[in-house]
Amino acid sequence: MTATTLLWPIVFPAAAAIILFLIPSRIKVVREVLAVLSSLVVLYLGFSLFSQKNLSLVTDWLGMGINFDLRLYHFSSFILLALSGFLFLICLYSAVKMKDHPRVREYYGYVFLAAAFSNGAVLANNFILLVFFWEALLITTYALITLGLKPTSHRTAVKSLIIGGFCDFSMILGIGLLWASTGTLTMDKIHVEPHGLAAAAFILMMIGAIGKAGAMPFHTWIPDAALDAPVSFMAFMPASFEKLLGIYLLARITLDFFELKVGSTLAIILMIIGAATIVLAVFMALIQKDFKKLLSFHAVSQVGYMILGIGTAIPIGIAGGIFHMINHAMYKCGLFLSAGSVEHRTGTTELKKLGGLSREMPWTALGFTVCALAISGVWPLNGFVSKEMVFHGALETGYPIFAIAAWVGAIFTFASFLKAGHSVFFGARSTDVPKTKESEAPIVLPILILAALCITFGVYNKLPLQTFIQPILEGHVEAGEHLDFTAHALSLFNPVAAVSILCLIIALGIHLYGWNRSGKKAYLASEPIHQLPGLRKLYDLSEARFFDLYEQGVKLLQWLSKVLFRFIDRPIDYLYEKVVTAVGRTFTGILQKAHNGQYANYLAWTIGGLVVVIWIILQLLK
Amino acid sequence: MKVEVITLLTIFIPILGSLLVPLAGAISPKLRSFWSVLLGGITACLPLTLIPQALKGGEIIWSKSLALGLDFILVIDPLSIFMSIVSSFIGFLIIIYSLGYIHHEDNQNEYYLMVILFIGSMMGLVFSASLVFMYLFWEIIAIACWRLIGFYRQKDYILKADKAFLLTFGGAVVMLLGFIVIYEQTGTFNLVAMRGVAISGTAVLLILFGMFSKSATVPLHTWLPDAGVAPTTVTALLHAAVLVKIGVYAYARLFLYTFKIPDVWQQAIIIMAVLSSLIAAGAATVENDFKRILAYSTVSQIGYIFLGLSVATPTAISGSLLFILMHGLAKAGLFLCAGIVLHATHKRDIREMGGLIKTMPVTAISFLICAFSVIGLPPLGGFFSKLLVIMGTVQANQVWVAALALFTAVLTMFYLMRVFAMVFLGELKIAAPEKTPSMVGVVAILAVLSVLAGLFVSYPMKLVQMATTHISWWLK
Amino acid sequence: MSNLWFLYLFFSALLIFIGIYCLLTMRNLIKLFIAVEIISKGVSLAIVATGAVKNSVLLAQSLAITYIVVEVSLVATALALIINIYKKNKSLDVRLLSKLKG
Amino acid sequence: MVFSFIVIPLLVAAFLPIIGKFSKKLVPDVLTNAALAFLLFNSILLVKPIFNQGTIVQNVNWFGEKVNLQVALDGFNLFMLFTISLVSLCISLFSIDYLEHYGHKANFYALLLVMIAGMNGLVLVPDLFSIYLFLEVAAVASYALVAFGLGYDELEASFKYLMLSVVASAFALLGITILFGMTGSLSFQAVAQGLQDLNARYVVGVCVAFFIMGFGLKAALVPFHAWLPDAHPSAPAPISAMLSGLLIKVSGVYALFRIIYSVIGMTPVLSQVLMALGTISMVVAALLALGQKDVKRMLAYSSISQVGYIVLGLALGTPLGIAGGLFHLFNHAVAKGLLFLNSGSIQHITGTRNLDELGGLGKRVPITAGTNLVGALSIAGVPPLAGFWSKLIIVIALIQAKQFGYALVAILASILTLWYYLLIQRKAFFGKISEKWLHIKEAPFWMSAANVILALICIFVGIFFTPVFKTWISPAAEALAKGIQQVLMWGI
Amino acid sequence: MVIQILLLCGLIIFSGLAILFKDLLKAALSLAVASLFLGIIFFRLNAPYAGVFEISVVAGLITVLFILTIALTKKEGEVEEAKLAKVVFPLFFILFLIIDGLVMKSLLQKVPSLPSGPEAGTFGEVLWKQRTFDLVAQIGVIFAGVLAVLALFRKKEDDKDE
Repeated sequence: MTATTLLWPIVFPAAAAIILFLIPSRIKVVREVLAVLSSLVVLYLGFSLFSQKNLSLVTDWLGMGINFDLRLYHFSSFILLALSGFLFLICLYSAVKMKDHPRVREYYGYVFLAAAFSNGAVLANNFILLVFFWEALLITTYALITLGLKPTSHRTAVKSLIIGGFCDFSMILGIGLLWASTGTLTMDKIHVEPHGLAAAAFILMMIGAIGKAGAMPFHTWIPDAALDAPVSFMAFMPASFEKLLGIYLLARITLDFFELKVGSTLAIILMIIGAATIVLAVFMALIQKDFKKLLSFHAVSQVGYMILGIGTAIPIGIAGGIFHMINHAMYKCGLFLSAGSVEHRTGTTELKKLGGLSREMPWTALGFTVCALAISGVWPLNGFVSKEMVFHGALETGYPIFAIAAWVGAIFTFASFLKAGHSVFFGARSTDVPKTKESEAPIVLPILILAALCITFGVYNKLPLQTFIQPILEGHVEAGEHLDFTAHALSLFNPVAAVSILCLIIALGIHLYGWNRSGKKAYLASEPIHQLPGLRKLYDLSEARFFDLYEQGVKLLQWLSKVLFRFIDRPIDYLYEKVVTAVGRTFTGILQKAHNGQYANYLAWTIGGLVVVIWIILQLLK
Repeated sequence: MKVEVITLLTIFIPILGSLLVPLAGAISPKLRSFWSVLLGGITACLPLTLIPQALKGGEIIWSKSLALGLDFILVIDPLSIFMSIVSSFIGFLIIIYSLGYIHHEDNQNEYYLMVILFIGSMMGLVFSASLVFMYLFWEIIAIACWRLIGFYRQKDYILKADKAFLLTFGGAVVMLLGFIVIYEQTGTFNLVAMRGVAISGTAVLLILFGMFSKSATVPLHTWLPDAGVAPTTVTALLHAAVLVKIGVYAYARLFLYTFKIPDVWQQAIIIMAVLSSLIAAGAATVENDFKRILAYSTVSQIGYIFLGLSVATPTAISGSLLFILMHGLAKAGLFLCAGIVLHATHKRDIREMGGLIKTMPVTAISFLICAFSVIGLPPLGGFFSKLLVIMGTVQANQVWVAALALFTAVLTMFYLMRVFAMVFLGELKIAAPEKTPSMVGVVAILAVLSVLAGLFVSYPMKLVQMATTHISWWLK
Repeated sequence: MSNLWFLYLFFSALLIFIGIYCLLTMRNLIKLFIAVEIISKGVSLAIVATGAVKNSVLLAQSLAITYIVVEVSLVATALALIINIYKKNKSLDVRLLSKLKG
Repeated sequence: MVFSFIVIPLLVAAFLPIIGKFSKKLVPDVLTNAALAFLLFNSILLVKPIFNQGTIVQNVNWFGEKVNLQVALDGFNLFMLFTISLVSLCISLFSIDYLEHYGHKANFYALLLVMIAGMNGLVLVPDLFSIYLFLEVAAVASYALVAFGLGYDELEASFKYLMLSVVASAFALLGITILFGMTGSLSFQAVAQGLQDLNARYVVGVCVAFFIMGFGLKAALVPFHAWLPDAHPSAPAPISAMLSGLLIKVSGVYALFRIIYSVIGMTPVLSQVLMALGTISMVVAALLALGQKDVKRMLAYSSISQVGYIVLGLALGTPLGIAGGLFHLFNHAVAKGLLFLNSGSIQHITGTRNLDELGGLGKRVPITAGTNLVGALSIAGVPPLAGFWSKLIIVIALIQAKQFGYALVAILASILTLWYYLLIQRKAFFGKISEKWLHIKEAPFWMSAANVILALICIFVGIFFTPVFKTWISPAAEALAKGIQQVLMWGI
Repeated sequence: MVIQILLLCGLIIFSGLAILFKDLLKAALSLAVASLFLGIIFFRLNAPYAGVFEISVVAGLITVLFILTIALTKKEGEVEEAKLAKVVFPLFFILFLIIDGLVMKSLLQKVPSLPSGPEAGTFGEVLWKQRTFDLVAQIGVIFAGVLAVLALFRKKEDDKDE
């Protein structure tokens, strides 16, 4: 295998995108088949590259140290493999789910383009190249959201674009600072201590990374997109691809580019962001009445764990964060897909209208249940493992508050999934939806695959931890530090795990209490918390998007624009249009008045002029 | 052919040929169209033959001595070749677009005459290495613009044309004063001979008047939004491709390639540029007139170009030069899209439009692509230029300026998406079909070029690199 | 010798003053032109006196005669103008001649 | 050969009234134009000798005896002669069609020729008193020509013009008399020589003040300008062109600066005063022009403003400044001649000169509109037209002399200039055509021809400015610049 | 010398009267008398030809022209002059007289002039040989005057648009 092979994961999906885009809308089956086949090819590429560690391709691009520089090593090959896996699952799923979509042509085009850009971003070994692919994803995200075809789709798409743009521009600034201070753009040559400007660079680049991952406060487009975008998009981008990319970059920032010290200010900032994201998003998720929206808030909340884990800067925490990333991608993808499956059959995702679908859609229900338990951190699923690692990491930093926040998150995660599962698949059969049946195999299959993976990664956690995660951390730990996290990862018998299990029990209690209080209506199980006096107000405000930084930011932008326009631009124009003219006209008017046509007047000027000239000349001659 | 001959032909074929346009028009409109396209085509092709020379680097000087030392001097170097290629090519596209856009209006003779004269003078300006002749071509362009802005002959349109002419003329004569101050210091108008001369702050200030007024930079920018009364082809030509780049080019030619300016002024220009960018972006967000928004957007983007040139790191300079190309393509595309929309709906207020994507899909997609390019999203061309400018700015330790510039980029995204949403999405208010193929075709070509320029950015970048190393010779 | 020159210049200045005073204050067109005549008298007095004082009276004489010819020409033109104005205006008031202004 | 410039016009003028009895139009047309064409030809023929020798001295033998008709022709004279011949030929061409209105062509031409003879004489004579006399020749003819239409405006304007310029020239003559009294002679050389030997700076200062008033009134420097905006617009268009294009420059600027450079000598004091006057004229008149509704009145104010430029350049006293001033003099003569003729075309076409009534004529009368544009842009100093170069040279000269303030004002005034010319363009030509003028026709052949010739000159001088500058302007400027060294600097 | 001064005073007085007379005819006649005085002054200054010209042309011809004009415009030629103008005239006159006197006195002996020898030749020689250009110009001026009068008094019927 030569270095040019590295181009394939980028070029092939891009070419596939173009071909799929060019197939006329009339032709039906060919497109789906081609798409699945292409994704299989990509998956193959992923596997084959995974087996090839350490390849790199450097060619001249823009000059000035901006090279077209691709590098494959253990971390990127791992992410590449994960990405291609998800691409395959999504294609499989979309083959049925999206086949009647009016703009299906564009859909596949964007999906494969996104895959190409993501692969490029992962492989890039030059910051500019990274930004190129990274930011290009904004366009595919934008385009895919508009495919939701809802009236508000475009608004949400723009929202994602602007938020993403903001984050990416921050990253660009950070990269600029890094470039200015190190003089190179090659990623594997950079390793600096985050002091002074470098610290600013760290924060700016971090914003780019967590913005892509969808952490607070850059998450607000995701819940909107849950309703406005196609559900496969939700599984595709926010649930899997963007998390993989964002956390990948965050990990690289903290591990490679900067020397992040345990408990340093920057680490604490990261942890605060992580903890806040966990808690706040989960509280929002808890009260949602829409299946997809609920999931979307969890997609945000879980990012918190990853950031928290990485922010600990302790090997186990970092490993937990990264492991959580891949785990989350799996189960959240599975969850969205199962929500999509429900929507596919019933046409709705409102919790209120659904209920008791487990009998008609058993496989979907099974997949959902596994994934939901995984996300809630139930032993022995993968979510449990990664969360435990994060808890350990957080405790080791000496700031137990972050662990507590994570546990609080765990409580309400489980509570909200109990509510969701209860109201969708279990409980009484709802009368609002007609009788239905299980979705087609291409829809169910990905869900089940993901569920199976969740179990596998949980039970055989050694496998992923040793194959994927450990190599990443090698070289970043001090000599002698053990890298075998499996030892206490799956152990139920330590205090940390005990607290986690306690949390699950509390969550169960909360759900049952709420369910009882709300007249055995599962979808109202969160109402007692929703209606708590202090919280109620906050919830209302956040429903009104008061806490949405984007909405406030847009208001600010509009206000600022008005100020700039009214108080700078218009006055300048007024100066030219009115003031200059008026001054001119005033002088002209005075002079014209003076020319009154009277001969004596004119003669007086002449004689007066003579006198003045004589006087001046005589004065000057003195 | 020798390089000098090609250059002279590039300048004088369109200038002299334009004078024959009315004659051709008197014979038949077909002949006129043919003649105009031919002239445009020749002008677009000739500079392409200079590319090998540009890639070779170095410069060729040709001069003809005239009275009082006001010599006519041409400089053929990568910078001038790059500028000439960009301007003449976009000019050519606009002539083609005009065939459809303008074909049932009055005064077509004058229109084509002025457009081609404009392009020819632009070539002259770009290749001139004498301050006086730069100014001379500068003003010929102003005359052409004035006639073109007032093309529709409405009373208030002509007022705007006069405003534009007066403001740019005013700026330019003040600039001329600056040139003369320099002449007084050095005793020559020859730019090549003056290389490396340190000039006074007064001269810089005076010259800036000219550059800022021509390139519509705050606070001398307000003529540009008003000039939107011109036919859209003209605004595209004026705003996007050529006219506003003149000031920028002059900056590169004078303040980078030739003179050394005081540091205080350099810093001041940096700040003015970024503020201009921000203010115009703000105005663009508030405006509701389609073309005015685009015009303000131009003002805003020009701020970036000035920013890149004024921070004067190689990265930023090459970013700015690339910006000239990318912004030229994308903004011309945006304006021409606007032209199609306005031509079809006869409305200018975006609040009265909506849902046009249904009736004019190609236009809408082209608009979106060009808008993304202007915003600076990859893989479109605009990404690289903006990125390099920002990077260069950071390299020059102007972190806050870079941050402000990026903030402006967010604002840009905001208002351009607003325009797109209001014009092309939502409820269909006026069902207007797309017009002639030549118009839609040109728009589509520009959109495709924006994409290609991004994907194959390394090719124009080679030229830009040559130009950058050429003009930043003092870095060695 | 030159004292004498200043005596004549003194008187010619007086004549010019009288003329200008009249031009500035009077309103009748003919009166105004009489004032012009007075001024030109002042000038021709100065010319001749200068010549006489500076020993070049022959030259001064020829200048004065030439000047008188010019004067006649002017008078003819001016009076023709005045008559024409009178025909249009039915008045000789100079204040009425202010249609052109601004 | 040189005398033909005075004699031929006078001779033709003498015969014209008689011929006019027999042939009302054709013969006067042909005769006048032929005479003027001959003069132009003549002036071109003189270029080479002047270029080679610098000065030509010619004498005339009158009845076998040598009389004082000695002419010393230098670059400056020749340049003025050429300008006069060129512009006046175009003007007389224009008159062929334009004068159909007025009738009495023969009389008109005769007066025109007398005026031209007066100007040529003024330019040729090297004698103070003769300058005054020829000035009066041109002036008397111009009074009559201004009033030629015999309308109310014409008479009023002519009367004010006459009464003001009579006073002014009386003062000029008084100044001449005083110089005569001090030096005992009148010829330039002798007076200059005499002044060198005397130390009489105060008296000479007063004399210069008289000249500034006397000739400045002819040149219409503010505050001596008041007659011009009345007289120039009222006259028939060719005469307006003549007055604005030539008379104010010959009897005002030429006379003043000839005396200053060749007799008194340019000193810093004078330079300061004249530059101040020039600048004031420039600005004040430009502002006044902004407020005008009448095309010709606006042009008249513009003349004052441009004379300000010329004076500014000439008064600067550096060789480059002189060259710029002279070049601007020529360019302004051509362009302003063009614009006044053009306004005549407008009046001929539409019957009005009021800008508020005009509108959008450009579409129907492209030649008139185009030539007007060329003239306007040339005067405003927009490249590549002729006016640009002259203003450029003036400003360069100002900067070289460290007169930054004046340079700035000159530059800003050119913006004002463009502003009011754009006003004409906007209100008269550029714009939607109003109903009223839908059926107008382009001006007759000779009118258009004259316009086109002058416009072409504006363009060609702009493009081929080097040969023009080298042939005409440099020798003239050199001739004047000699005055800087030649003459004693009194009162430094 | 005394006679000369008296004559000059007469010149001033009649000039003053010429502007002060309300009746234009009297004013014109005063002007003629002033010209007469001037002519005599010329005569006494050894300038006989100038004197003759002054008396015959100015006092004669020009006065005739004035009287003709006055006659032609008699009907409505009355113009109410400002009262103040005549009243304050003496005041200004005396003021100017004093200033004039002071200026001239201060100039006495101050103004240098070149010494000049006696003039050679006769009046005719001077006029014809030295001032030939003036003669040409005189012809021009006369032409101009004549043509001007012709133009201003041309017959109306020839005018097309008038």
